[in-house]
Amino acid sequence: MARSPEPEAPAAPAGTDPSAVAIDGAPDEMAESTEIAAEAPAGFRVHLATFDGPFDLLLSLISKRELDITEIALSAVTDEFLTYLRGLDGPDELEEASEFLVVAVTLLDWKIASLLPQGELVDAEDVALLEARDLLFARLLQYRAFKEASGWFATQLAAESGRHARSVRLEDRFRERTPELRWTTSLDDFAALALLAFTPREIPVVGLDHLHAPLISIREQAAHVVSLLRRGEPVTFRQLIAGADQKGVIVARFLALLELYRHAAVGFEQLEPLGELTVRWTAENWSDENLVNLGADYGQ
Amino acid sequence: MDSETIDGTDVESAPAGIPDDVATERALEAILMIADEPQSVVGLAAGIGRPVADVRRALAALVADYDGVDGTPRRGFELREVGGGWRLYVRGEFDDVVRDFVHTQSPAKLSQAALETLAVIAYKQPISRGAIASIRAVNVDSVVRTLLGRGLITEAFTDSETGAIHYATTELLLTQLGINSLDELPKISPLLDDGSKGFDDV
Amino acid sequence: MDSETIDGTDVESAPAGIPDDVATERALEAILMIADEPQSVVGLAAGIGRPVADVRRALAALVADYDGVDGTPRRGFELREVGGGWRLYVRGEFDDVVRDFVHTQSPAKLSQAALETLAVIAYKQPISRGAIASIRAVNVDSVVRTLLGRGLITEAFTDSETGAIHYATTELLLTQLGINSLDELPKISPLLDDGSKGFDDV
Repeated sequence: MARSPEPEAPAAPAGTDPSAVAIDGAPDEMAESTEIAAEAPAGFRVHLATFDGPFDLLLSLISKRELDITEIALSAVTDEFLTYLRGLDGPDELEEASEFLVVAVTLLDWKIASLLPQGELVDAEDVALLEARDLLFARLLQYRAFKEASGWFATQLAAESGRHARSVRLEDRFRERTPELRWTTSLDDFAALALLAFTPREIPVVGLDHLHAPLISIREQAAHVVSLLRRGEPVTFRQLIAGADQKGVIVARFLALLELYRHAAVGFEQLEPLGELTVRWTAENWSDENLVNLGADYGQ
Repeated sequence: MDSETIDGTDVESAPAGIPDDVATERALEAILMIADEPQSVVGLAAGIGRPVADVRRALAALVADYDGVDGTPRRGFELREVGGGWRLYVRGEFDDVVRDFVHTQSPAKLSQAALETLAVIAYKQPISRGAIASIRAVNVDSVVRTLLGRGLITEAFTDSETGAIHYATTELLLTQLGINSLDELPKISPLLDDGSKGFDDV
Repeated sequence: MDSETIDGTDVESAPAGIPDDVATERALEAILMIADEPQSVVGLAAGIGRPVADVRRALAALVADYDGVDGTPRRGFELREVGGGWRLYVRGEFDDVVRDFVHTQSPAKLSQAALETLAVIAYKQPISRGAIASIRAVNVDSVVRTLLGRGLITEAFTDSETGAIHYATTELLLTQLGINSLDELPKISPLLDDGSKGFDDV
C-alpha cells in the first residue's frame, strides 16, 4: 500500500510528487476545517481550547511546514513542538503533559520508522520500514478524512437545527385514544433515573487510557541516560533503550535526549540515512542541578 | 411596505418580514405549520410584517383553498378559527383514521427519555423547559408534551418576566410511584447538590 | 390491518382505513398533521389501510404538490424524507419568519471533538470505543457519553469475547443531519479504504 493513498486523496492537485501531494493539500483545508492556529501567519501557535489530540498537532505542524511527512525533518518538528510546550502555562499542564506523551509516542514511532532502523529492521527490512512509515501516513490521512467529514457534520447539524418540523400539541380529541399508561418504574428506579439525568455528561478526564503504562518521569530517565553517557564513550540509541520493557520508558528516554540536546549536553551522529544513531556527551559544564529542571516543560 | 404596517415601532422585531413578492398565504402557512396554539390575526400580521387586513384576507383564502371550494383538493387538514386564533387541525372526516393511528403509534409505556425527563422535573420542580433541556442536553419539547398529555406533569406557572412555563409533577405521578408526597422521593441530594452547581446558569 | 388489531369489535373505527373514494394523499395529510416524528412508509400504509406502493406514490405526489411543480402554489411548508421517514417541515426560506413563533431550546453545539468522534462512528459503525480512540488518538470516553446522552449514537452490541461495546448512529442523528440514510453521508471511502488496511488490528 506504499503510495496508494495519494491518487484518491480528494485534495490532491495533479502532477506533483504524490507523497507530498496529500499533505500539500492540507494547509488550506486545515485552515477551514480546524481552528488550529490557522490565523497565525507567523510563529507556531496552537490554541488550547481547540487543541485536541496528537494528530491535530502533527497535522498542523506538517501543514504549516508544508513538508512531506515521509521525508520530514523530524528534529525540526520536534524542536518546534518543544518550543510550543515551553510556551505553555496555566492549569492545563497536566493534560498537556499527557497529551505530549501521546504525541511523543507517535513521533517516536515515526522516528524509528524513518530515521532509526534498529536491530532487525536493517537492510532487507526496508520494505517493512516503508510500510510502517506509510502506516503512519495512512493514519494521518484517515484522521484528516474524518476531520474533514466532521466539518460536514457541523454544517449539516447547524443548518438542520434551523429547520422547523411540525411538532404540535396533539388535539384533545385524539389524546383520549392514547393507550392507557403502563407504569413499570419502581420508586428506586425512578430515583436512579434522576441520578443518571443529573450526572454531568461531560466529565473532564485526562485521556490516559491509551497509555498502558503508568506515567514515567522524563527526569528519572534523563538521569539514567546521563549516567550512561557521562562515562565518556559514545552510546547508540539502541544501547540507551536496551532493557527498556515499556514503550513509555523508550519515549521518556527519547524525550530526555531531546531535552539534553537542547541544553547542548549531547550531540548526535548518524553516518548514513537510516543508519545507527550515536549519542555523544558534549556538555562542558554540567551539574546534576540541570537535571532538576529537566522535563519541567512536561509538567513534571 | 413591511415597515409601515407595523408602524415603524420596531424594525428589528420583524427583520425577516417577507419579501414583497411572497404571497401572504405562504408565510402564514409556514407559521401555522409549527404553531402549537391558535394564532391571533394581529400576532400573525406582526410576525410576517404585513397589514392586518391582508392577513385576514389571506386566512380566508387559505380556508377556502384547504376546503377545496374552487376545485383545489380538499385537504386532509383544515384551517379553523378557535378561541380567537387560527390553527391547523385534522379535518373532521379523518378523525377516525387519525385516532387509530395515534392509538397504534403511541406506546403504552413511557420511553427512557420521557422517564428521565420526568425524573428531572420531579426533583427540580418547578422547572422550565429550557432548564430541563440544559440538564438533559437534548431538546425536550415533544417529551414534555407527552408527559403533559399523560397527565404526569402540569404547567405550574409562567414566569412573568421570561414568559417561560414552569412544570411540576401531578398527583398521578405520586400514585404511580406509590407515594403520598414528594417528600417520599428517595434522596439523591448529595449528587444533586454537587451537580446542581453546574446548573446555576440554567 | 386495523380490523385485525381491534378484532372487529368496532366496525366504525376502522372498517378499512379510509373510504375507497378518498385519495390516499388526503389521509396522509391528516396523519402528517399530528405526527411528531418522521413516519415510515410502512407505518403510514398500515395506519390508513392502503398498499405501500400507493402510499409511496401519494407521498411523491404530495411533495410535488407542496413544491408547486405543476402550477400549484409553492406552499410555505414542505414534505421531507428525513431520518427514515416522512414529516412536514416549514419550507426553508420561511425559517427566519417562523423562528419568533417557536420557543424551542436547541441544546448546545457539539464540540469539535464530539463532531470528529461522531464522524468516526458514522463511517465505521459498529465500532468500539477503543477503535475510535485509536483513530482519533485521544481518549473518547466523555465524548461518547455526550453523544449517547444526546441520543445521536446508541450501543449496538457488546462483543461477546472482548466485552467491548460497539456503537452505531441513530435515526435521530439522521434527522438532525437532515438526511434519510447513511448512504447520504459524503463519500470519504477512497481515503478510508487505503488507510483502513493498516487498521485491521484496531
